Amino acid sequence: QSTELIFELSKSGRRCHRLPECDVPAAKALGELIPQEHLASTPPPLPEVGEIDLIRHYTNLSAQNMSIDTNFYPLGSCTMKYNPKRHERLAAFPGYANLHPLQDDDTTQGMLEILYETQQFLAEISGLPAVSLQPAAGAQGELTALFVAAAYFRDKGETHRKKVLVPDSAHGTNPASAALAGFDTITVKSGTNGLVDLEDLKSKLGDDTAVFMITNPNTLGLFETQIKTITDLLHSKGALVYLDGANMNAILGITRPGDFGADMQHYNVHKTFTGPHGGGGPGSGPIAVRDFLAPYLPAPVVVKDGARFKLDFDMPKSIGRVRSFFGNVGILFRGYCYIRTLGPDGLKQVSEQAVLNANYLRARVTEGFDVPHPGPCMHEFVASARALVRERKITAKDVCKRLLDFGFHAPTVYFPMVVAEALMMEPTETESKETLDAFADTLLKIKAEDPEIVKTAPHTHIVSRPDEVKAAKELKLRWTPAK
Amino acid sequence: QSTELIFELSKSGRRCHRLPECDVPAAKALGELIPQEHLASTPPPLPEVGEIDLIRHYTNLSAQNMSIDTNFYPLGSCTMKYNPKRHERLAAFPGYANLHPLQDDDTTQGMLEILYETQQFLAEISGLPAVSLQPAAGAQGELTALFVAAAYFRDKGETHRKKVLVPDSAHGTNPASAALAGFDTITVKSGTNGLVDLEDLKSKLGDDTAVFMITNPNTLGLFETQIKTITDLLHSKGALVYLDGANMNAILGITRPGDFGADMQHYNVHKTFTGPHGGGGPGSGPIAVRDFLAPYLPAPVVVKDGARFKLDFDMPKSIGRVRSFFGNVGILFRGYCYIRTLGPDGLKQVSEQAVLNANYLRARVTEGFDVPHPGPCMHEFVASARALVRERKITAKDVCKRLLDFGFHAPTVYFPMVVAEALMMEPTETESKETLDAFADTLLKIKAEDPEIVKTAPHTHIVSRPDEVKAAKELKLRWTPAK
Amino acid sequence: MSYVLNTPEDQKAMLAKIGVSSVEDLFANIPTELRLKRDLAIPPAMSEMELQSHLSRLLGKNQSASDAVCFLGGGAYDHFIPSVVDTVAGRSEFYTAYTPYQAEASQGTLQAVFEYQTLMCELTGLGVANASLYEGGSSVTEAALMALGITKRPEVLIAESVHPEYRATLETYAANLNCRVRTLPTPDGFLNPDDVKSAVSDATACVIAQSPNFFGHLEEMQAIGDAAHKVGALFIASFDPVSVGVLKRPGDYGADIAVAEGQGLGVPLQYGGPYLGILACHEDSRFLRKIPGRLVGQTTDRNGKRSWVLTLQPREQHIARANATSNICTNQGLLALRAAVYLTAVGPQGLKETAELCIRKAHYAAEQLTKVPGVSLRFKTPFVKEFALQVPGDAKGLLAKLRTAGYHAGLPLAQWYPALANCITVAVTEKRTKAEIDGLVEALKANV
Amino acid sequence: MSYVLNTPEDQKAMLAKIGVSSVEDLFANIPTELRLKRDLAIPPAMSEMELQSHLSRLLGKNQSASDAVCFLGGGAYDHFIPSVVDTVAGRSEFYTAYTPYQAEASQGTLQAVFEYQTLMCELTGLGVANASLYEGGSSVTEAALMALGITKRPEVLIAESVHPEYRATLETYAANLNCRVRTLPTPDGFLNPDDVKSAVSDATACVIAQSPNFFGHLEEMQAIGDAAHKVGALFIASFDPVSVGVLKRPGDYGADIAVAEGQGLGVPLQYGGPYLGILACHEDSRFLRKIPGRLVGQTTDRNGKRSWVLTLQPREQHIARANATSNICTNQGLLALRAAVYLTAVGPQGLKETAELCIRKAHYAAEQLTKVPGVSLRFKTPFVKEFALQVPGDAKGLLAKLRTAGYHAGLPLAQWYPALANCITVAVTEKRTKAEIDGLVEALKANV
Repeated sequence: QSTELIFELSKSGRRCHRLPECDVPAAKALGELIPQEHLASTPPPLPEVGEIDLIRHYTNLSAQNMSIDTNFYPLGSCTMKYNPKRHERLAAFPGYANLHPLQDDDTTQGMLEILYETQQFLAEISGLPAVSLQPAAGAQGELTALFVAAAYFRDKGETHRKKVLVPDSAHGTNPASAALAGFDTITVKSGTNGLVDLEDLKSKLGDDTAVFMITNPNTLGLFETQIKTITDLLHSKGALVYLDGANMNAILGITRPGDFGADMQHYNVHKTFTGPHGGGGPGSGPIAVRDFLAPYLPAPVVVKDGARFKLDFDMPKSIGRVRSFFGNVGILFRGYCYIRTLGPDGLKQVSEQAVLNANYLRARVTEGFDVPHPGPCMHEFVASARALVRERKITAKDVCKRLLDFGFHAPTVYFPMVVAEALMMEPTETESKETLDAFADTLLKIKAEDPEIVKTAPHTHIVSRPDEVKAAKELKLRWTPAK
Repeated sequence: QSTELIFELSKSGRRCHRLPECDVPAAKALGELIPQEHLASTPPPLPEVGEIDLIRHYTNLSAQNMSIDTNFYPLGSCTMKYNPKRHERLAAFPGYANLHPLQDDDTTQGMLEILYETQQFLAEISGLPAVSLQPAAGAQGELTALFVAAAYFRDKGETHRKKVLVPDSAHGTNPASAALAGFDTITVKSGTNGLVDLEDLKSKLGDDTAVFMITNPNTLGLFETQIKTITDLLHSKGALVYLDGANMNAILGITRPGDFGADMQHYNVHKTFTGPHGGGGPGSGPIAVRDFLAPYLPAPVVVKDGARFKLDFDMPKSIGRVRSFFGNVGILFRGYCYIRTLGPDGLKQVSEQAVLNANYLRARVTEGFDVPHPGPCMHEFVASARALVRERKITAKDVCKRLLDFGFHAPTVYFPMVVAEALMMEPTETESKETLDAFADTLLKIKAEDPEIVKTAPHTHIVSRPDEVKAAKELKLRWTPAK
Repeated sequence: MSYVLNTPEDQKAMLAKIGVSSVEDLFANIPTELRLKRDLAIPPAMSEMELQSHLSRLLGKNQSASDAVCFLGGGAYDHFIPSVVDTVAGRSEFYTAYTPYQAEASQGTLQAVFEYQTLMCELTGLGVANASLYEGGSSVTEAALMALGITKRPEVLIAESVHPEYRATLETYAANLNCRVRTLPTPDGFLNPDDVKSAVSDATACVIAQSPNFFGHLEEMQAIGDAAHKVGALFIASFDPVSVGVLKRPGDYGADIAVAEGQGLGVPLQYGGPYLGILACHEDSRFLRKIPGRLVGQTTDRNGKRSWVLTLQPREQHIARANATSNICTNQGLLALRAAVYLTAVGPQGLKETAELCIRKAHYAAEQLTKVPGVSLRFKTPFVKEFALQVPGDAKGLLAKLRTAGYHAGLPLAQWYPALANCITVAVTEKRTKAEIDGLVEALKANV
Repeated sequence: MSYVLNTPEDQKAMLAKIGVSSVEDLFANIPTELRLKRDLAIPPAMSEMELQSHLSRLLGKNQSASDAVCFLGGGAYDHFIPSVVDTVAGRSEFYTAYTPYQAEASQGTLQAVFEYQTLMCELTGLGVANASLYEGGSSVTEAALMALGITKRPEVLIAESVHPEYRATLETYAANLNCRVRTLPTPDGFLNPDDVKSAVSDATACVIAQSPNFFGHLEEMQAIGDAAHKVGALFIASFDPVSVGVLKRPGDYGADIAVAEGQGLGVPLQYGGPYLGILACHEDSRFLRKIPGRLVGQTTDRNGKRSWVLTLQPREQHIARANATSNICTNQGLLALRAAVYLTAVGPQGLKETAELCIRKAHYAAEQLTKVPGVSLRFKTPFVKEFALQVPGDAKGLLAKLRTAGYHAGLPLAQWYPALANCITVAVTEKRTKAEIDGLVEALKANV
């Protein structure tokens, strides 16, 4: 199929969408309504194509993607679980899809009830009672939580707390968010067991520590067994513990961040609660915090006033807004549908089976690859292609590319950085044993393949190994017409 | 991707759809409500899969199809034009999708208005005033028209009219429908110019002739220039003329069957008026007839009674029903949307541009292929690969298979039978000059290719030249579990 | 407005290549006197926005099964359609493809139809199913035509309790052929096997019965079939594909050909069509030679790979022409796909639960409704998800009042069975809740 | 109920392979005292049918823009969404894919984003656009952070007529950084360029203005930008992407960074999100080093074939960590796709006509509404599709009455601008018909 850009398909005079005739009096020239100085001489040079061109172009483009609906997608740390189709049907109901964000609460009582319950569900699942649904994504959730922490310390007069501690295995968003919230980031080392090095943590912890950001289970897929010791330690210094909730899929109904000492956490509703990832977004990153942090949350939150729900803006200590309007409601809505579908048993089953699948896949993968940290793992694990590099000059990246040829999306590669040639795999609970076996069999097969085939893979996709260096050097970020 | 059958993915205990608990009293065993003798011991052995299995299976299956939305589909006689997306959105509106066929007319006034207008539009476009929307497909439309003709002749006491004349270039449904309506079929020859051989027609026409079934433009894409002479001739013998409306896309707003002497015609709403073809159906085959045939149409039709619309069953001479319920309303609904979108100018433009596209493609194709009949053609034309067989041992079928490798669906092949090695091409008005050129360039390129490559094509599809003889000989029409 | 792509420049270049000077020249073969000299008298073009408003307004005049609680049946049922069905049927590679004549470019459709055929065999307990027909009435009719062809006998016997519109369809087709259709009366709401025994003869090609029948009640299918077989006639069973989640299948009680309306398997009500005609029969060469419509068969490609093609095409009209087994060209491909996805989604357990919920709710409804004074079950035989009620007074008037109260309460039977003047059928699917049933009962109480 | 596939037999086999005896064993690393000893207190599971009924009931309590005629704006507009937008965004290969880190498996998404970036350049008249941000407020905020980084100056000036929620967002972010935000008052509904001239200094990193502004009225963007540039500050323009069908683009009047809420480009209202943050800027290495979010770049693959990849990733958080230009990880990929399809569907002529229809209808509405006694335009400056009205008496009470009459008539401004106590903004898109506008006028007459 064609890989022409839509601009290259354009021909002057073709049209897809048409507008009705103007039905209000249109005797006046536009220049009489809008002063000429504001008017452009021509509209922007958008492409001109027919409806069939548009549909063929994008339909054929879509076929160039791997996706959950077409392939196993064991991308570690991304929780690529199945996205239920019922959510898409329900989110298209006009009573939701056509709801304006600034309508009066009297006209949105159904919506507010859904959002109120969503707040309650997220509070219950985390064990942290106060929830803000406003953050648009996980990274913004983290940032919002740090804003809350900063506001809390300012309010307490502890503005000297300028440091945020982050394990070396953390997601990059953690230090980036800390910086954006005005904190200095201090990295805490992991031990050889993959867990936080308690001694290193102690050595870096001080009266200037504001927050410790911890991912638990961590990015190696390991539960931080000393988590209570760690959180107690932080609290003893008056600091707060922030939980990166990216890995909540491992612990739903099993253990709660609030119960193991976290003061704040975010959720990735698009990971744990099946908002579709959309090729990179939208996400939704609500946060849950302890009671004493509730006053600082972004406004508004949904409250229940008798039988009536309303948006509460009356939060004088609030950090303010982190975005316009209520939040990424479309994703929250799907999360609500998911939680209502599963109920308490279903949610717990999610984590149990996600962990079972990960351990099974781990057992299969260890037949041919190093997995540096001891099991059992939680919902994901990190293998290493170190030996393969040494013995056969095949890198983790090569393995990933070759997997594509067999119809499997690649694992997350070269993350976390504490493992050389890392291959991070998260199968999720929605995959079957058959799929895990087919994937593991393929991994083992690739290991034994002619290295040349592996190093030049993929061979069955529309492109193979695009040159990233060239992309960055000869920067071309938009199409321009040929002269 | 996997080509496993859904049955092969089944594992006992897996489930996709779940039902709610029973909310009415369920104390009694089922056998107390339904006598045991009627009950099965187990439900049918349907496949057991999870939702992700189901979605991946069918999504990946869909990718094994060519379709209008992904490829140029110049299948002659099938009018594979673009299917507007707005129709799909509108047909899903609950006010239509959830309408029960046996609701009282008081609750379906909007629907009846749409159907009433559709009847009127089809009458106007054909120049034949009485319309039945009941037939489910073109073939059933033909048959219904022949039932109407038979009823008419019975009513007139002319039961000796047992013969239906059909040109040798006609669609196979014509003689098949004639036989099913109890008529004997007589074939009329085409002349070397591709048109009905008037002398042959005269020689076969007699007092026993009931109906002449003519396709105009005919299946060679030619307008029967002597159509008026032909229809006058038939009428002079007291016979009726039936128009096969498969090729209406060539003459919308340009000439009308009623005006050139047809007494009855069917429409393929899924061809001319963009009902999606659905991988082979559903179609919709309404018929339009002259006033004197109206009493024989299937009941009910929609009538307007003051401001109210109603289904009229009071048609004592009606042939009866040809199916249950009103008709393939979903396709009629899309046809209605299409006609309302285009209006009179748009419809005429359809035929003008369909004919322009066909003639342009014809001109391009004649650069390398015989086109036995002189131009201009109407909306389609028939080329021949005769010379290619002779010179390079490449058949029409080989050319078709090789086209698939280049992302083009094949033309209709070996039809009509009056042209050897026929390649019948209908580009439709919704394709661009660029697409026609790319297709013609490819055809010419294939002509010059290494015959071995062409004769073993396709090379880029999931399968290549399935063995049809084996399929028919070792008949396997269903999956059976391995022992 | 149209979906045309050619710009004026394109047209100029194309005309030049063709060698004519205007589009008008291309129509030179149509004699001037036959040309339409005016615009078509249809309303002017509408933009998408206008069309959408226009249809919202028109459809807003309907009171659909989303606007009132639906207890209507009569061959079309308000069953729940899982979202996965819409998702799959909405793949444009399925719905914008044509008949799979080019097998290599159509393996998706072909495999889906092969799976559909298999699923229909599993639902019916028979060996072969075709790729679908238009709807229930076509299935009954085509099955009868098959039987006439197979047995070479002239008479079709059909129970009066078969869907009246299926019977009407059969009669229309039969009117033009050398055969006769006799309707066997069912005054008590079922076909008495003894009546079948006395009606059959060696002229009988087939006996057609439906269970659950048009009233929703069960027939003694085994006995009816036995009576047919005794004289060498075929037994054609019209059945409800959802009901076989718990009921015996046509193949289990001896049907030779099973037919059904497949709408209940994931097809929207959409005012009666497109629906899905199911037809399955014995795997027997006598039957295979006469089976109408398309068939997909398994084979291997030139590399030995399993693949699928349309097969036994010599039966079909585009090859056999006047000698075809049927004039059918299109199947209902997209609806067959919906049915396949539906059955895959529900699985054996889900079909069983669906059927059982229907039965339980229908019986609860019958129990509660017949407590209303003057309301009684019209027939004594067992029923599944639909049943016939005798109501006091004018049934049509009563139903109109119940519509005002928000209920599509049932179908007045008199239009098809004049003898059943004040009777209605009430259908109860798994979608109906206890609250909705209780609501109907209250509304009925208030209006009788 | 869950979407889990493992059967009890699967689980047994898997546990055996792992070498543990129960799933519970896999959680051994979670100390017992940290385990939740009870079920989560959330409601029990629901089947799809129940969930659908439940949500139908809840959503039925809302009075959406389908239930009442919508004249609400304030940064989210009831524009028409062509069906092709839903069709493309409904392709599951798009919506169930992840961030395109594996380029070969993601060319569909990558090419679509590259096209989106190009379209944003065309809409803004600037050289570079990113792959999108969360929404309008994030775009304003990230643009301000860019300006702070580029100019290394500490002060952001922002007009009071910029969307108040964008300003609030900026203030939240700024509160934790070494910078200050000053709001320039707009008592007459627009930012006076003279006020900008007096406010700017060599501490000014940027001036942010919005046109059409929150009231729907136009600003003198060229003059505001000139004033900013005079002191070496950047000029950040927040614009309406639909309006540039007829209005000058940010690049045309000298903006250095253009930002917008992209909801109007084919994104449903859906109660405020997900929406689409647009950000474009000069193609200049100073800007490129600081641009936040993802970028897709063109390159060639190992066979020389044109292809697309995520590029300049060293700016981003997953590589730069604490030194990243922004903490943003997700873009709004699916919404960027919607915007790209929308703009491709409307094309230049369609965008122009849409913008013009909005303008004409808004002016007609303003003309008719201000004929109602006591109702007047609050500001004198030109407006586009939205305008501020002074109404007699209590604005909120009046709006409530109009809702009862079937109109979402406007937004009460006092919640954001206490000085505008009895003022509302009324937005009129191309979807509003003359009949709807006239209806609102009548309803207003009846209620003032």
